[in-house]
Amino acid sequence: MNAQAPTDLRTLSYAEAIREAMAIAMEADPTVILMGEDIGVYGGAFQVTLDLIDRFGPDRVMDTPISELGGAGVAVGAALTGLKPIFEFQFSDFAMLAMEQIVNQAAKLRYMLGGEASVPVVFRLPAGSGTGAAAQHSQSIEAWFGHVPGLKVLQPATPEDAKGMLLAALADPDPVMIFEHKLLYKMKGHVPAGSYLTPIGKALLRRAGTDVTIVAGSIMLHRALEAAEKLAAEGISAEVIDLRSIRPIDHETILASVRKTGRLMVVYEGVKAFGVGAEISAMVAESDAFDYLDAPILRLGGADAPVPYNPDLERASVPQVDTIEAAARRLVRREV
Amino acid sequence: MNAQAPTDLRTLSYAEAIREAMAIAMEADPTVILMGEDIGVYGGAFQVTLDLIDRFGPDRVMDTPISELGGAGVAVGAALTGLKPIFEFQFSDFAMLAMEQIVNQAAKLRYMLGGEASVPVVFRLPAGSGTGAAAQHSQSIEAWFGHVPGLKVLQPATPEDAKGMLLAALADPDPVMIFEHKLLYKMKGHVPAGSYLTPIGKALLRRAGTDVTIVAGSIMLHRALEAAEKLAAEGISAEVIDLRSIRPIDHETILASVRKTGRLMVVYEGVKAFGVGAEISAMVAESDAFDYLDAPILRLGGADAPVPYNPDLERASVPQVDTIEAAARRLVRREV
Amino acid sequence: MTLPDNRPFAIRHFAPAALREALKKMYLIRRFEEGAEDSYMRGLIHGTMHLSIGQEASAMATCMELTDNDKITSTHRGHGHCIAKGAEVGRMFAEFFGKETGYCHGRGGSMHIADVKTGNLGANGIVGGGLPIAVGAALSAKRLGKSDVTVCFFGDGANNEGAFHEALNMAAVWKLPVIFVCENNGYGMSTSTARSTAVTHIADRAAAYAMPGVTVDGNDFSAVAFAMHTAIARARAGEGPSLVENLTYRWRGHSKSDRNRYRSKDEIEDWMTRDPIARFRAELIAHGILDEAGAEAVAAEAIADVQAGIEFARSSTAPSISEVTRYVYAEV
Amino acid sequence: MTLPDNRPFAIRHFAPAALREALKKMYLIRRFEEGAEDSYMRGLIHGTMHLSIGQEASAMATCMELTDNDKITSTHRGHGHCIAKGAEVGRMFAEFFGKETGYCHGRGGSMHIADVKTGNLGANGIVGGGLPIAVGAALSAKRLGKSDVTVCFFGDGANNEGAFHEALNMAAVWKLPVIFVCENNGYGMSTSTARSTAVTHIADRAAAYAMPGVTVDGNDFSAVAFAMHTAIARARAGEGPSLVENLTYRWRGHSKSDRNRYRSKDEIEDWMTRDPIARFRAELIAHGILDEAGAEAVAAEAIADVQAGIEFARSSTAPSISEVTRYVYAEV
Ligand SMILES: Cc1ncc(C[n+]2csc(CCOP(=O)(O)OP(=O)(O)O)c2C)c(N)n1
Ligand SMILES: Cc1ncc(C[n+]2csc(CCOP(=O)(O)OP(=O)(O)O)c2C)c(N)n1
Ligand SMILES: [Mg+2]
Ligand SMILES: [Mg+2]
Repeated sequence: MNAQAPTDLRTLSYAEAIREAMAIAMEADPTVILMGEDIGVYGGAFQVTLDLIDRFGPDRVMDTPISELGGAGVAVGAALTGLKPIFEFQFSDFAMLAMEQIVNQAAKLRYMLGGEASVPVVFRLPAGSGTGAAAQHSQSIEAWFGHVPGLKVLQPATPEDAKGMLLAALADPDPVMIFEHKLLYKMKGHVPAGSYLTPIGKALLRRAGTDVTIVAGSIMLHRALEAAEKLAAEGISAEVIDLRSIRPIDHETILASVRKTGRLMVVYEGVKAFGVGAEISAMVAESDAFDYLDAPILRLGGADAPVPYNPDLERASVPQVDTIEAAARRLVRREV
Repeated sequence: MNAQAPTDLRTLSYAEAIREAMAIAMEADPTVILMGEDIGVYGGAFQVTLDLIDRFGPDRVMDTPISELGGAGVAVGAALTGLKPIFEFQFSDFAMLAMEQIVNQAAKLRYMLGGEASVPVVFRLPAGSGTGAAAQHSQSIEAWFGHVPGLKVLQPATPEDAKGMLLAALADPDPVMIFEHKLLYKMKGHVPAGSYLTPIGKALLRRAGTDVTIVAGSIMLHRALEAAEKLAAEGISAEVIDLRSIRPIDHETILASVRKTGRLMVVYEGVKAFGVGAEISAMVAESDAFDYLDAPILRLGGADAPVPYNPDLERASVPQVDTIEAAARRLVRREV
Repeated sequence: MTLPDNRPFAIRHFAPAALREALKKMYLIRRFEEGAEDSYMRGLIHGTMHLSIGQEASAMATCMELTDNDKITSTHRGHGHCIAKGAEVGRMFAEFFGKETGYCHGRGGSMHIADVKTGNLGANGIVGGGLPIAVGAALSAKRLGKSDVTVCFFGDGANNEGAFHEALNMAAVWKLPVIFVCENNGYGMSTSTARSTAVTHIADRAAAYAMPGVTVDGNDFSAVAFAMHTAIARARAGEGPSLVENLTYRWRGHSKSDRNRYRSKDEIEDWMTRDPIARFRAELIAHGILDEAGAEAVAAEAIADVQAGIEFARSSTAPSISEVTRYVYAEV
Repeated sequence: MTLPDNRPFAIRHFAPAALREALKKMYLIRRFEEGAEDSYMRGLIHGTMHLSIGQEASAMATCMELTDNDKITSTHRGHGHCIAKGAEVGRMFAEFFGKETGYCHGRGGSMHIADVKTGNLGANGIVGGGLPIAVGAALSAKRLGKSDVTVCFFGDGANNEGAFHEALNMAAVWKLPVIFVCENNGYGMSTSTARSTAVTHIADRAAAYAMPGVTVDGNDFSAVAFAMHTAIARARAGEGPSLVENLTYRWRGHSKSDRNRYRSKDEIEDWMTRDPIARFRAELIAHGILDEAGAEAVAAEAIADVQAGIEFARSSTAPSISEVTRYVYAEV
């Protein structure tokens, strides 16, 4: 992190970008606090909070006991009463212990109280496979939260977005969940200095193309872009959209692209069935863009299995550049 | 319940049918036990277990403390080691407290242990709205579990299926979740005597038609059938499929129908986005049936809101006969 | 040398007007619950309800020293807490009747009534749901440098939820100004504490969190008020949380669907002889705070308020069904 | 009149062959962990690992009296429990290396190693995940009329999970044959018990479940074995659960990513002087169970077993990627 460097040269890792966002918010607003397991001296399991405890002290960078339900609930209660907590689940898998506070309380309180309450809490959730940590530490469960009115659910793919989304989440009066991909933490990229907000609910065209629309978020964006590069070499022009937000989903950006290319493929790491691709596919299939479709809508999601330990099995259980490439090729050549 | 009555005359309520299934299983297999909150002398919040404690005693009809995570975990541990527990969540909403045991443990144990373990547990979950119990007691969260490999997820719509599915679930070596709709408990219908298994993973054509396929499960089946009846009067022939199983989904039955009618509508009570309809729509949109589609695929799901308390709002928040009818009409006349 | 004041704590400690007001609110609670029951019979209310008749001293005495800045979290059996903390019965009935004028604009109903202005963060449909939320509210007070306390109501049944354990532990480790008030009415739905809970008294569990725990007669206004006085002083002094267990009883079934097969008529009748309102009223009269006529006037006021409340609720308009998704997110 | 036998419990109670075997397994655990570390450096293992070096007496002494019919549930730091309960290090390494011959056929890895045949229901990646599962296993034993007990290993960090509370309460209410064994190594990852837990000793929480709770020196084989002997007897006699807390220490970091900023070098070195293996070995020699040469032979056997195990694992085949969805459901 180098706040002095000129804006256009600033390159940070995804983890650094998130940390910078937290630091900016904490400097600007004394009600912002961090909570989570081992986010203090340990610096977080993925070293995202790193040294923030040295800058802001243990009252604002709070190590919680290993109590996910209670911890999340404390964050909800604090958010209801004047604080803006950023709560880190050590792995997104552990949010399963806190579903009740996230879904029954945080997401519903404003509604149940007829608009008389606000729960401005941000949940950060390191997600995804690829670390050899097996079935209970590698899940991609973001689709569940897409099913929950009251929440906003984001998935940054770049350091720039990781920072801007966290700042946007903090500025939002409602609960926001940010799924960060573990394999992206070390990824470097340009990050503007200072404070800026990445709009919640907006997808982004990352690569223009004409033959097929590939919608992908988080780490799958990078694999899709790499696949698109390879496909270009064989004359297939793929348009790649960074999903960014799972709730709300940016219908317009996706539909506009589908109307243009006539072909849609959704790539995601979570289990294929009932995953992010199901919603996007269904959304397109029920829209007017349906009439523009020249081919079935293809979903490339995770295997119908828990994430396996063996590294080759693990790789095989989620979309990779080569499988994306092959699938796009089949779709464009209509061999589905 | 009248075991003496001739088979063709036997009519039981949905709750009685479930109770009969439990009694048959408990008579036949001493390892079957029931666990849940207030399932003993109280008879269960919806009076499903009713008098089973009198017949089988408190060791086999166990009232648990109000400890959903622990209770479900005890059922998982018992299932791992020789018992076959049927665990009742008092409301399916409370399963949110036990997601960790259901999803991280029960669903994954066989896989994580490389096939060396089996978790034959059955979770019963009273679900759905219509009782005026508001946002934390009225949810339809079954779609979440469709996203979880390792689980089987059922949704009986009739007393006959409610009994047959519970017996099939008990015969299954893997964890099965059965979502029972609270408003169906008092519904009466024909129920065969004795033991029989309703196959897991098979949808059922409940009404043949030619203009549009309506897929609906649980209480929505009945609303869809009623709507189909009305549509028939105006010359629209709707085919109605009872989904029955959310995991696995019976692709073949649905696709065969869509190939025939060229139009698909999915009706479900859960929140529309990321719900059961998303998966079914996407599954059809990526299949060869895509080419048979004459119109967009329509989803009619729950409102994008927690379930409200006010009864008129509550009704308005989930599909009703009239909204199903109207939607089917629009779809067939292609006014989507 | 003055003689020691041997009068009950509440009589010594609170001004007569406050005591009169407390009696009034206890009557209000009782009449509110009866009004709710009656409205249910008349079909004015759909859904379920959990009545707190018999537990009025616990609700009222617990809230005696709380200001509007102090917070409470409540439960499914929350009407009493809500009234004790200062809510208007008219808006409560309106919520119950699903009206736009209700505390939750008809979206929440009985299990979600809240009144953020008087510090009531809301009832909760999830047993134990309020426990960590209360700890969060206490954390806010501490971090924002306020002297507010949070009172967390919960039932004996809730004490077996993992949330109880996690919440009490964090409150203790962080020395937060929160008081956990267990209304032990002997049963979680049909399951007695003996069949659900490994210890006899919920307060026996306070030691596992190194916090003071005390069990009091929850139908004795003064006993509850004194336990709360001590716990609130401790919390405001920054010394951390406490657990107060009020032994009490619900006269009615758990909810409307209760067949009452798990407790005896004798047990219920025995508890009804220990009516917390009658006891408090007698105490006020015995110590000259009120006379019979004064007490009757208080009781009559409560009846009038409840009648007016029901009238207000009945005549209020219902939300428009076009607004079914309103309030899901902040309006922008 | 015979003189009282003042030798340590383990020496008095167990046959020399069993004690020798225990020492062997403690060495096996140590060498297994070192072998895992080494294999990680060589890139034979991907993913994370949680080593139990320094905690061998706790694992081994806890399992001394268990048969293959008795069950254990283990944790993320589970290699020691697994070996103590009877698993083969070859199949453990094979799992670690992701091979088809591994205990989980390469699907589970370090955090899920189980050996159902020796009664090990598995490590667990979820802190506290095994607590209710152990209670369920004990329920099975009771309902099926068996005298088997279940031992539930968990860490000090896990004691703040709601699952701990719910599990212990149910075990107590239902008087189940389960022993909760807390391996208190002072930290849950980086968070000391002082910063995470309201009481000093986890066993202080046993009272909240009306069960016996005892804190012992977890590096003293005999102390652990005696506490377990008492608890197992109680469980087999149908008297219900117990909580045993073994005070111990992990010499290594929490996992491979640990920068070790939360504990001092002094603290670590101090604990290393209390090596549970050296202590047990010295005790066996002092009481004539083994001589130096015999102890050396035991240590050498462990090295040989670990080497052979690594060899077995290396030469085993990996699962086929075509089988990525195998074992999700029972094969029919
Ligand atoms: C998590 C959860 N589990 C179960 C229920 C159903 N339920 C509602 S109230 C209740 C009993 C609660 O008992 P207690 O805490 O003692 O409160 P009381 O009803 O006695 O006031 C139960 C089981 C629920 N609402 N939430
Ligand atoms: C539910 C859950 N929360 C957090 C983690 C991450 N985690 C793994 S081990 C651990 C520390 C556990 O501490 P303790 O129980 O004392 O066991 P120890 O590591 O000291 O053996 C943490 C926080 C997890 N695996 N599961
Ligand atoms: Mg109670
Ligand atoms: Mg530890």
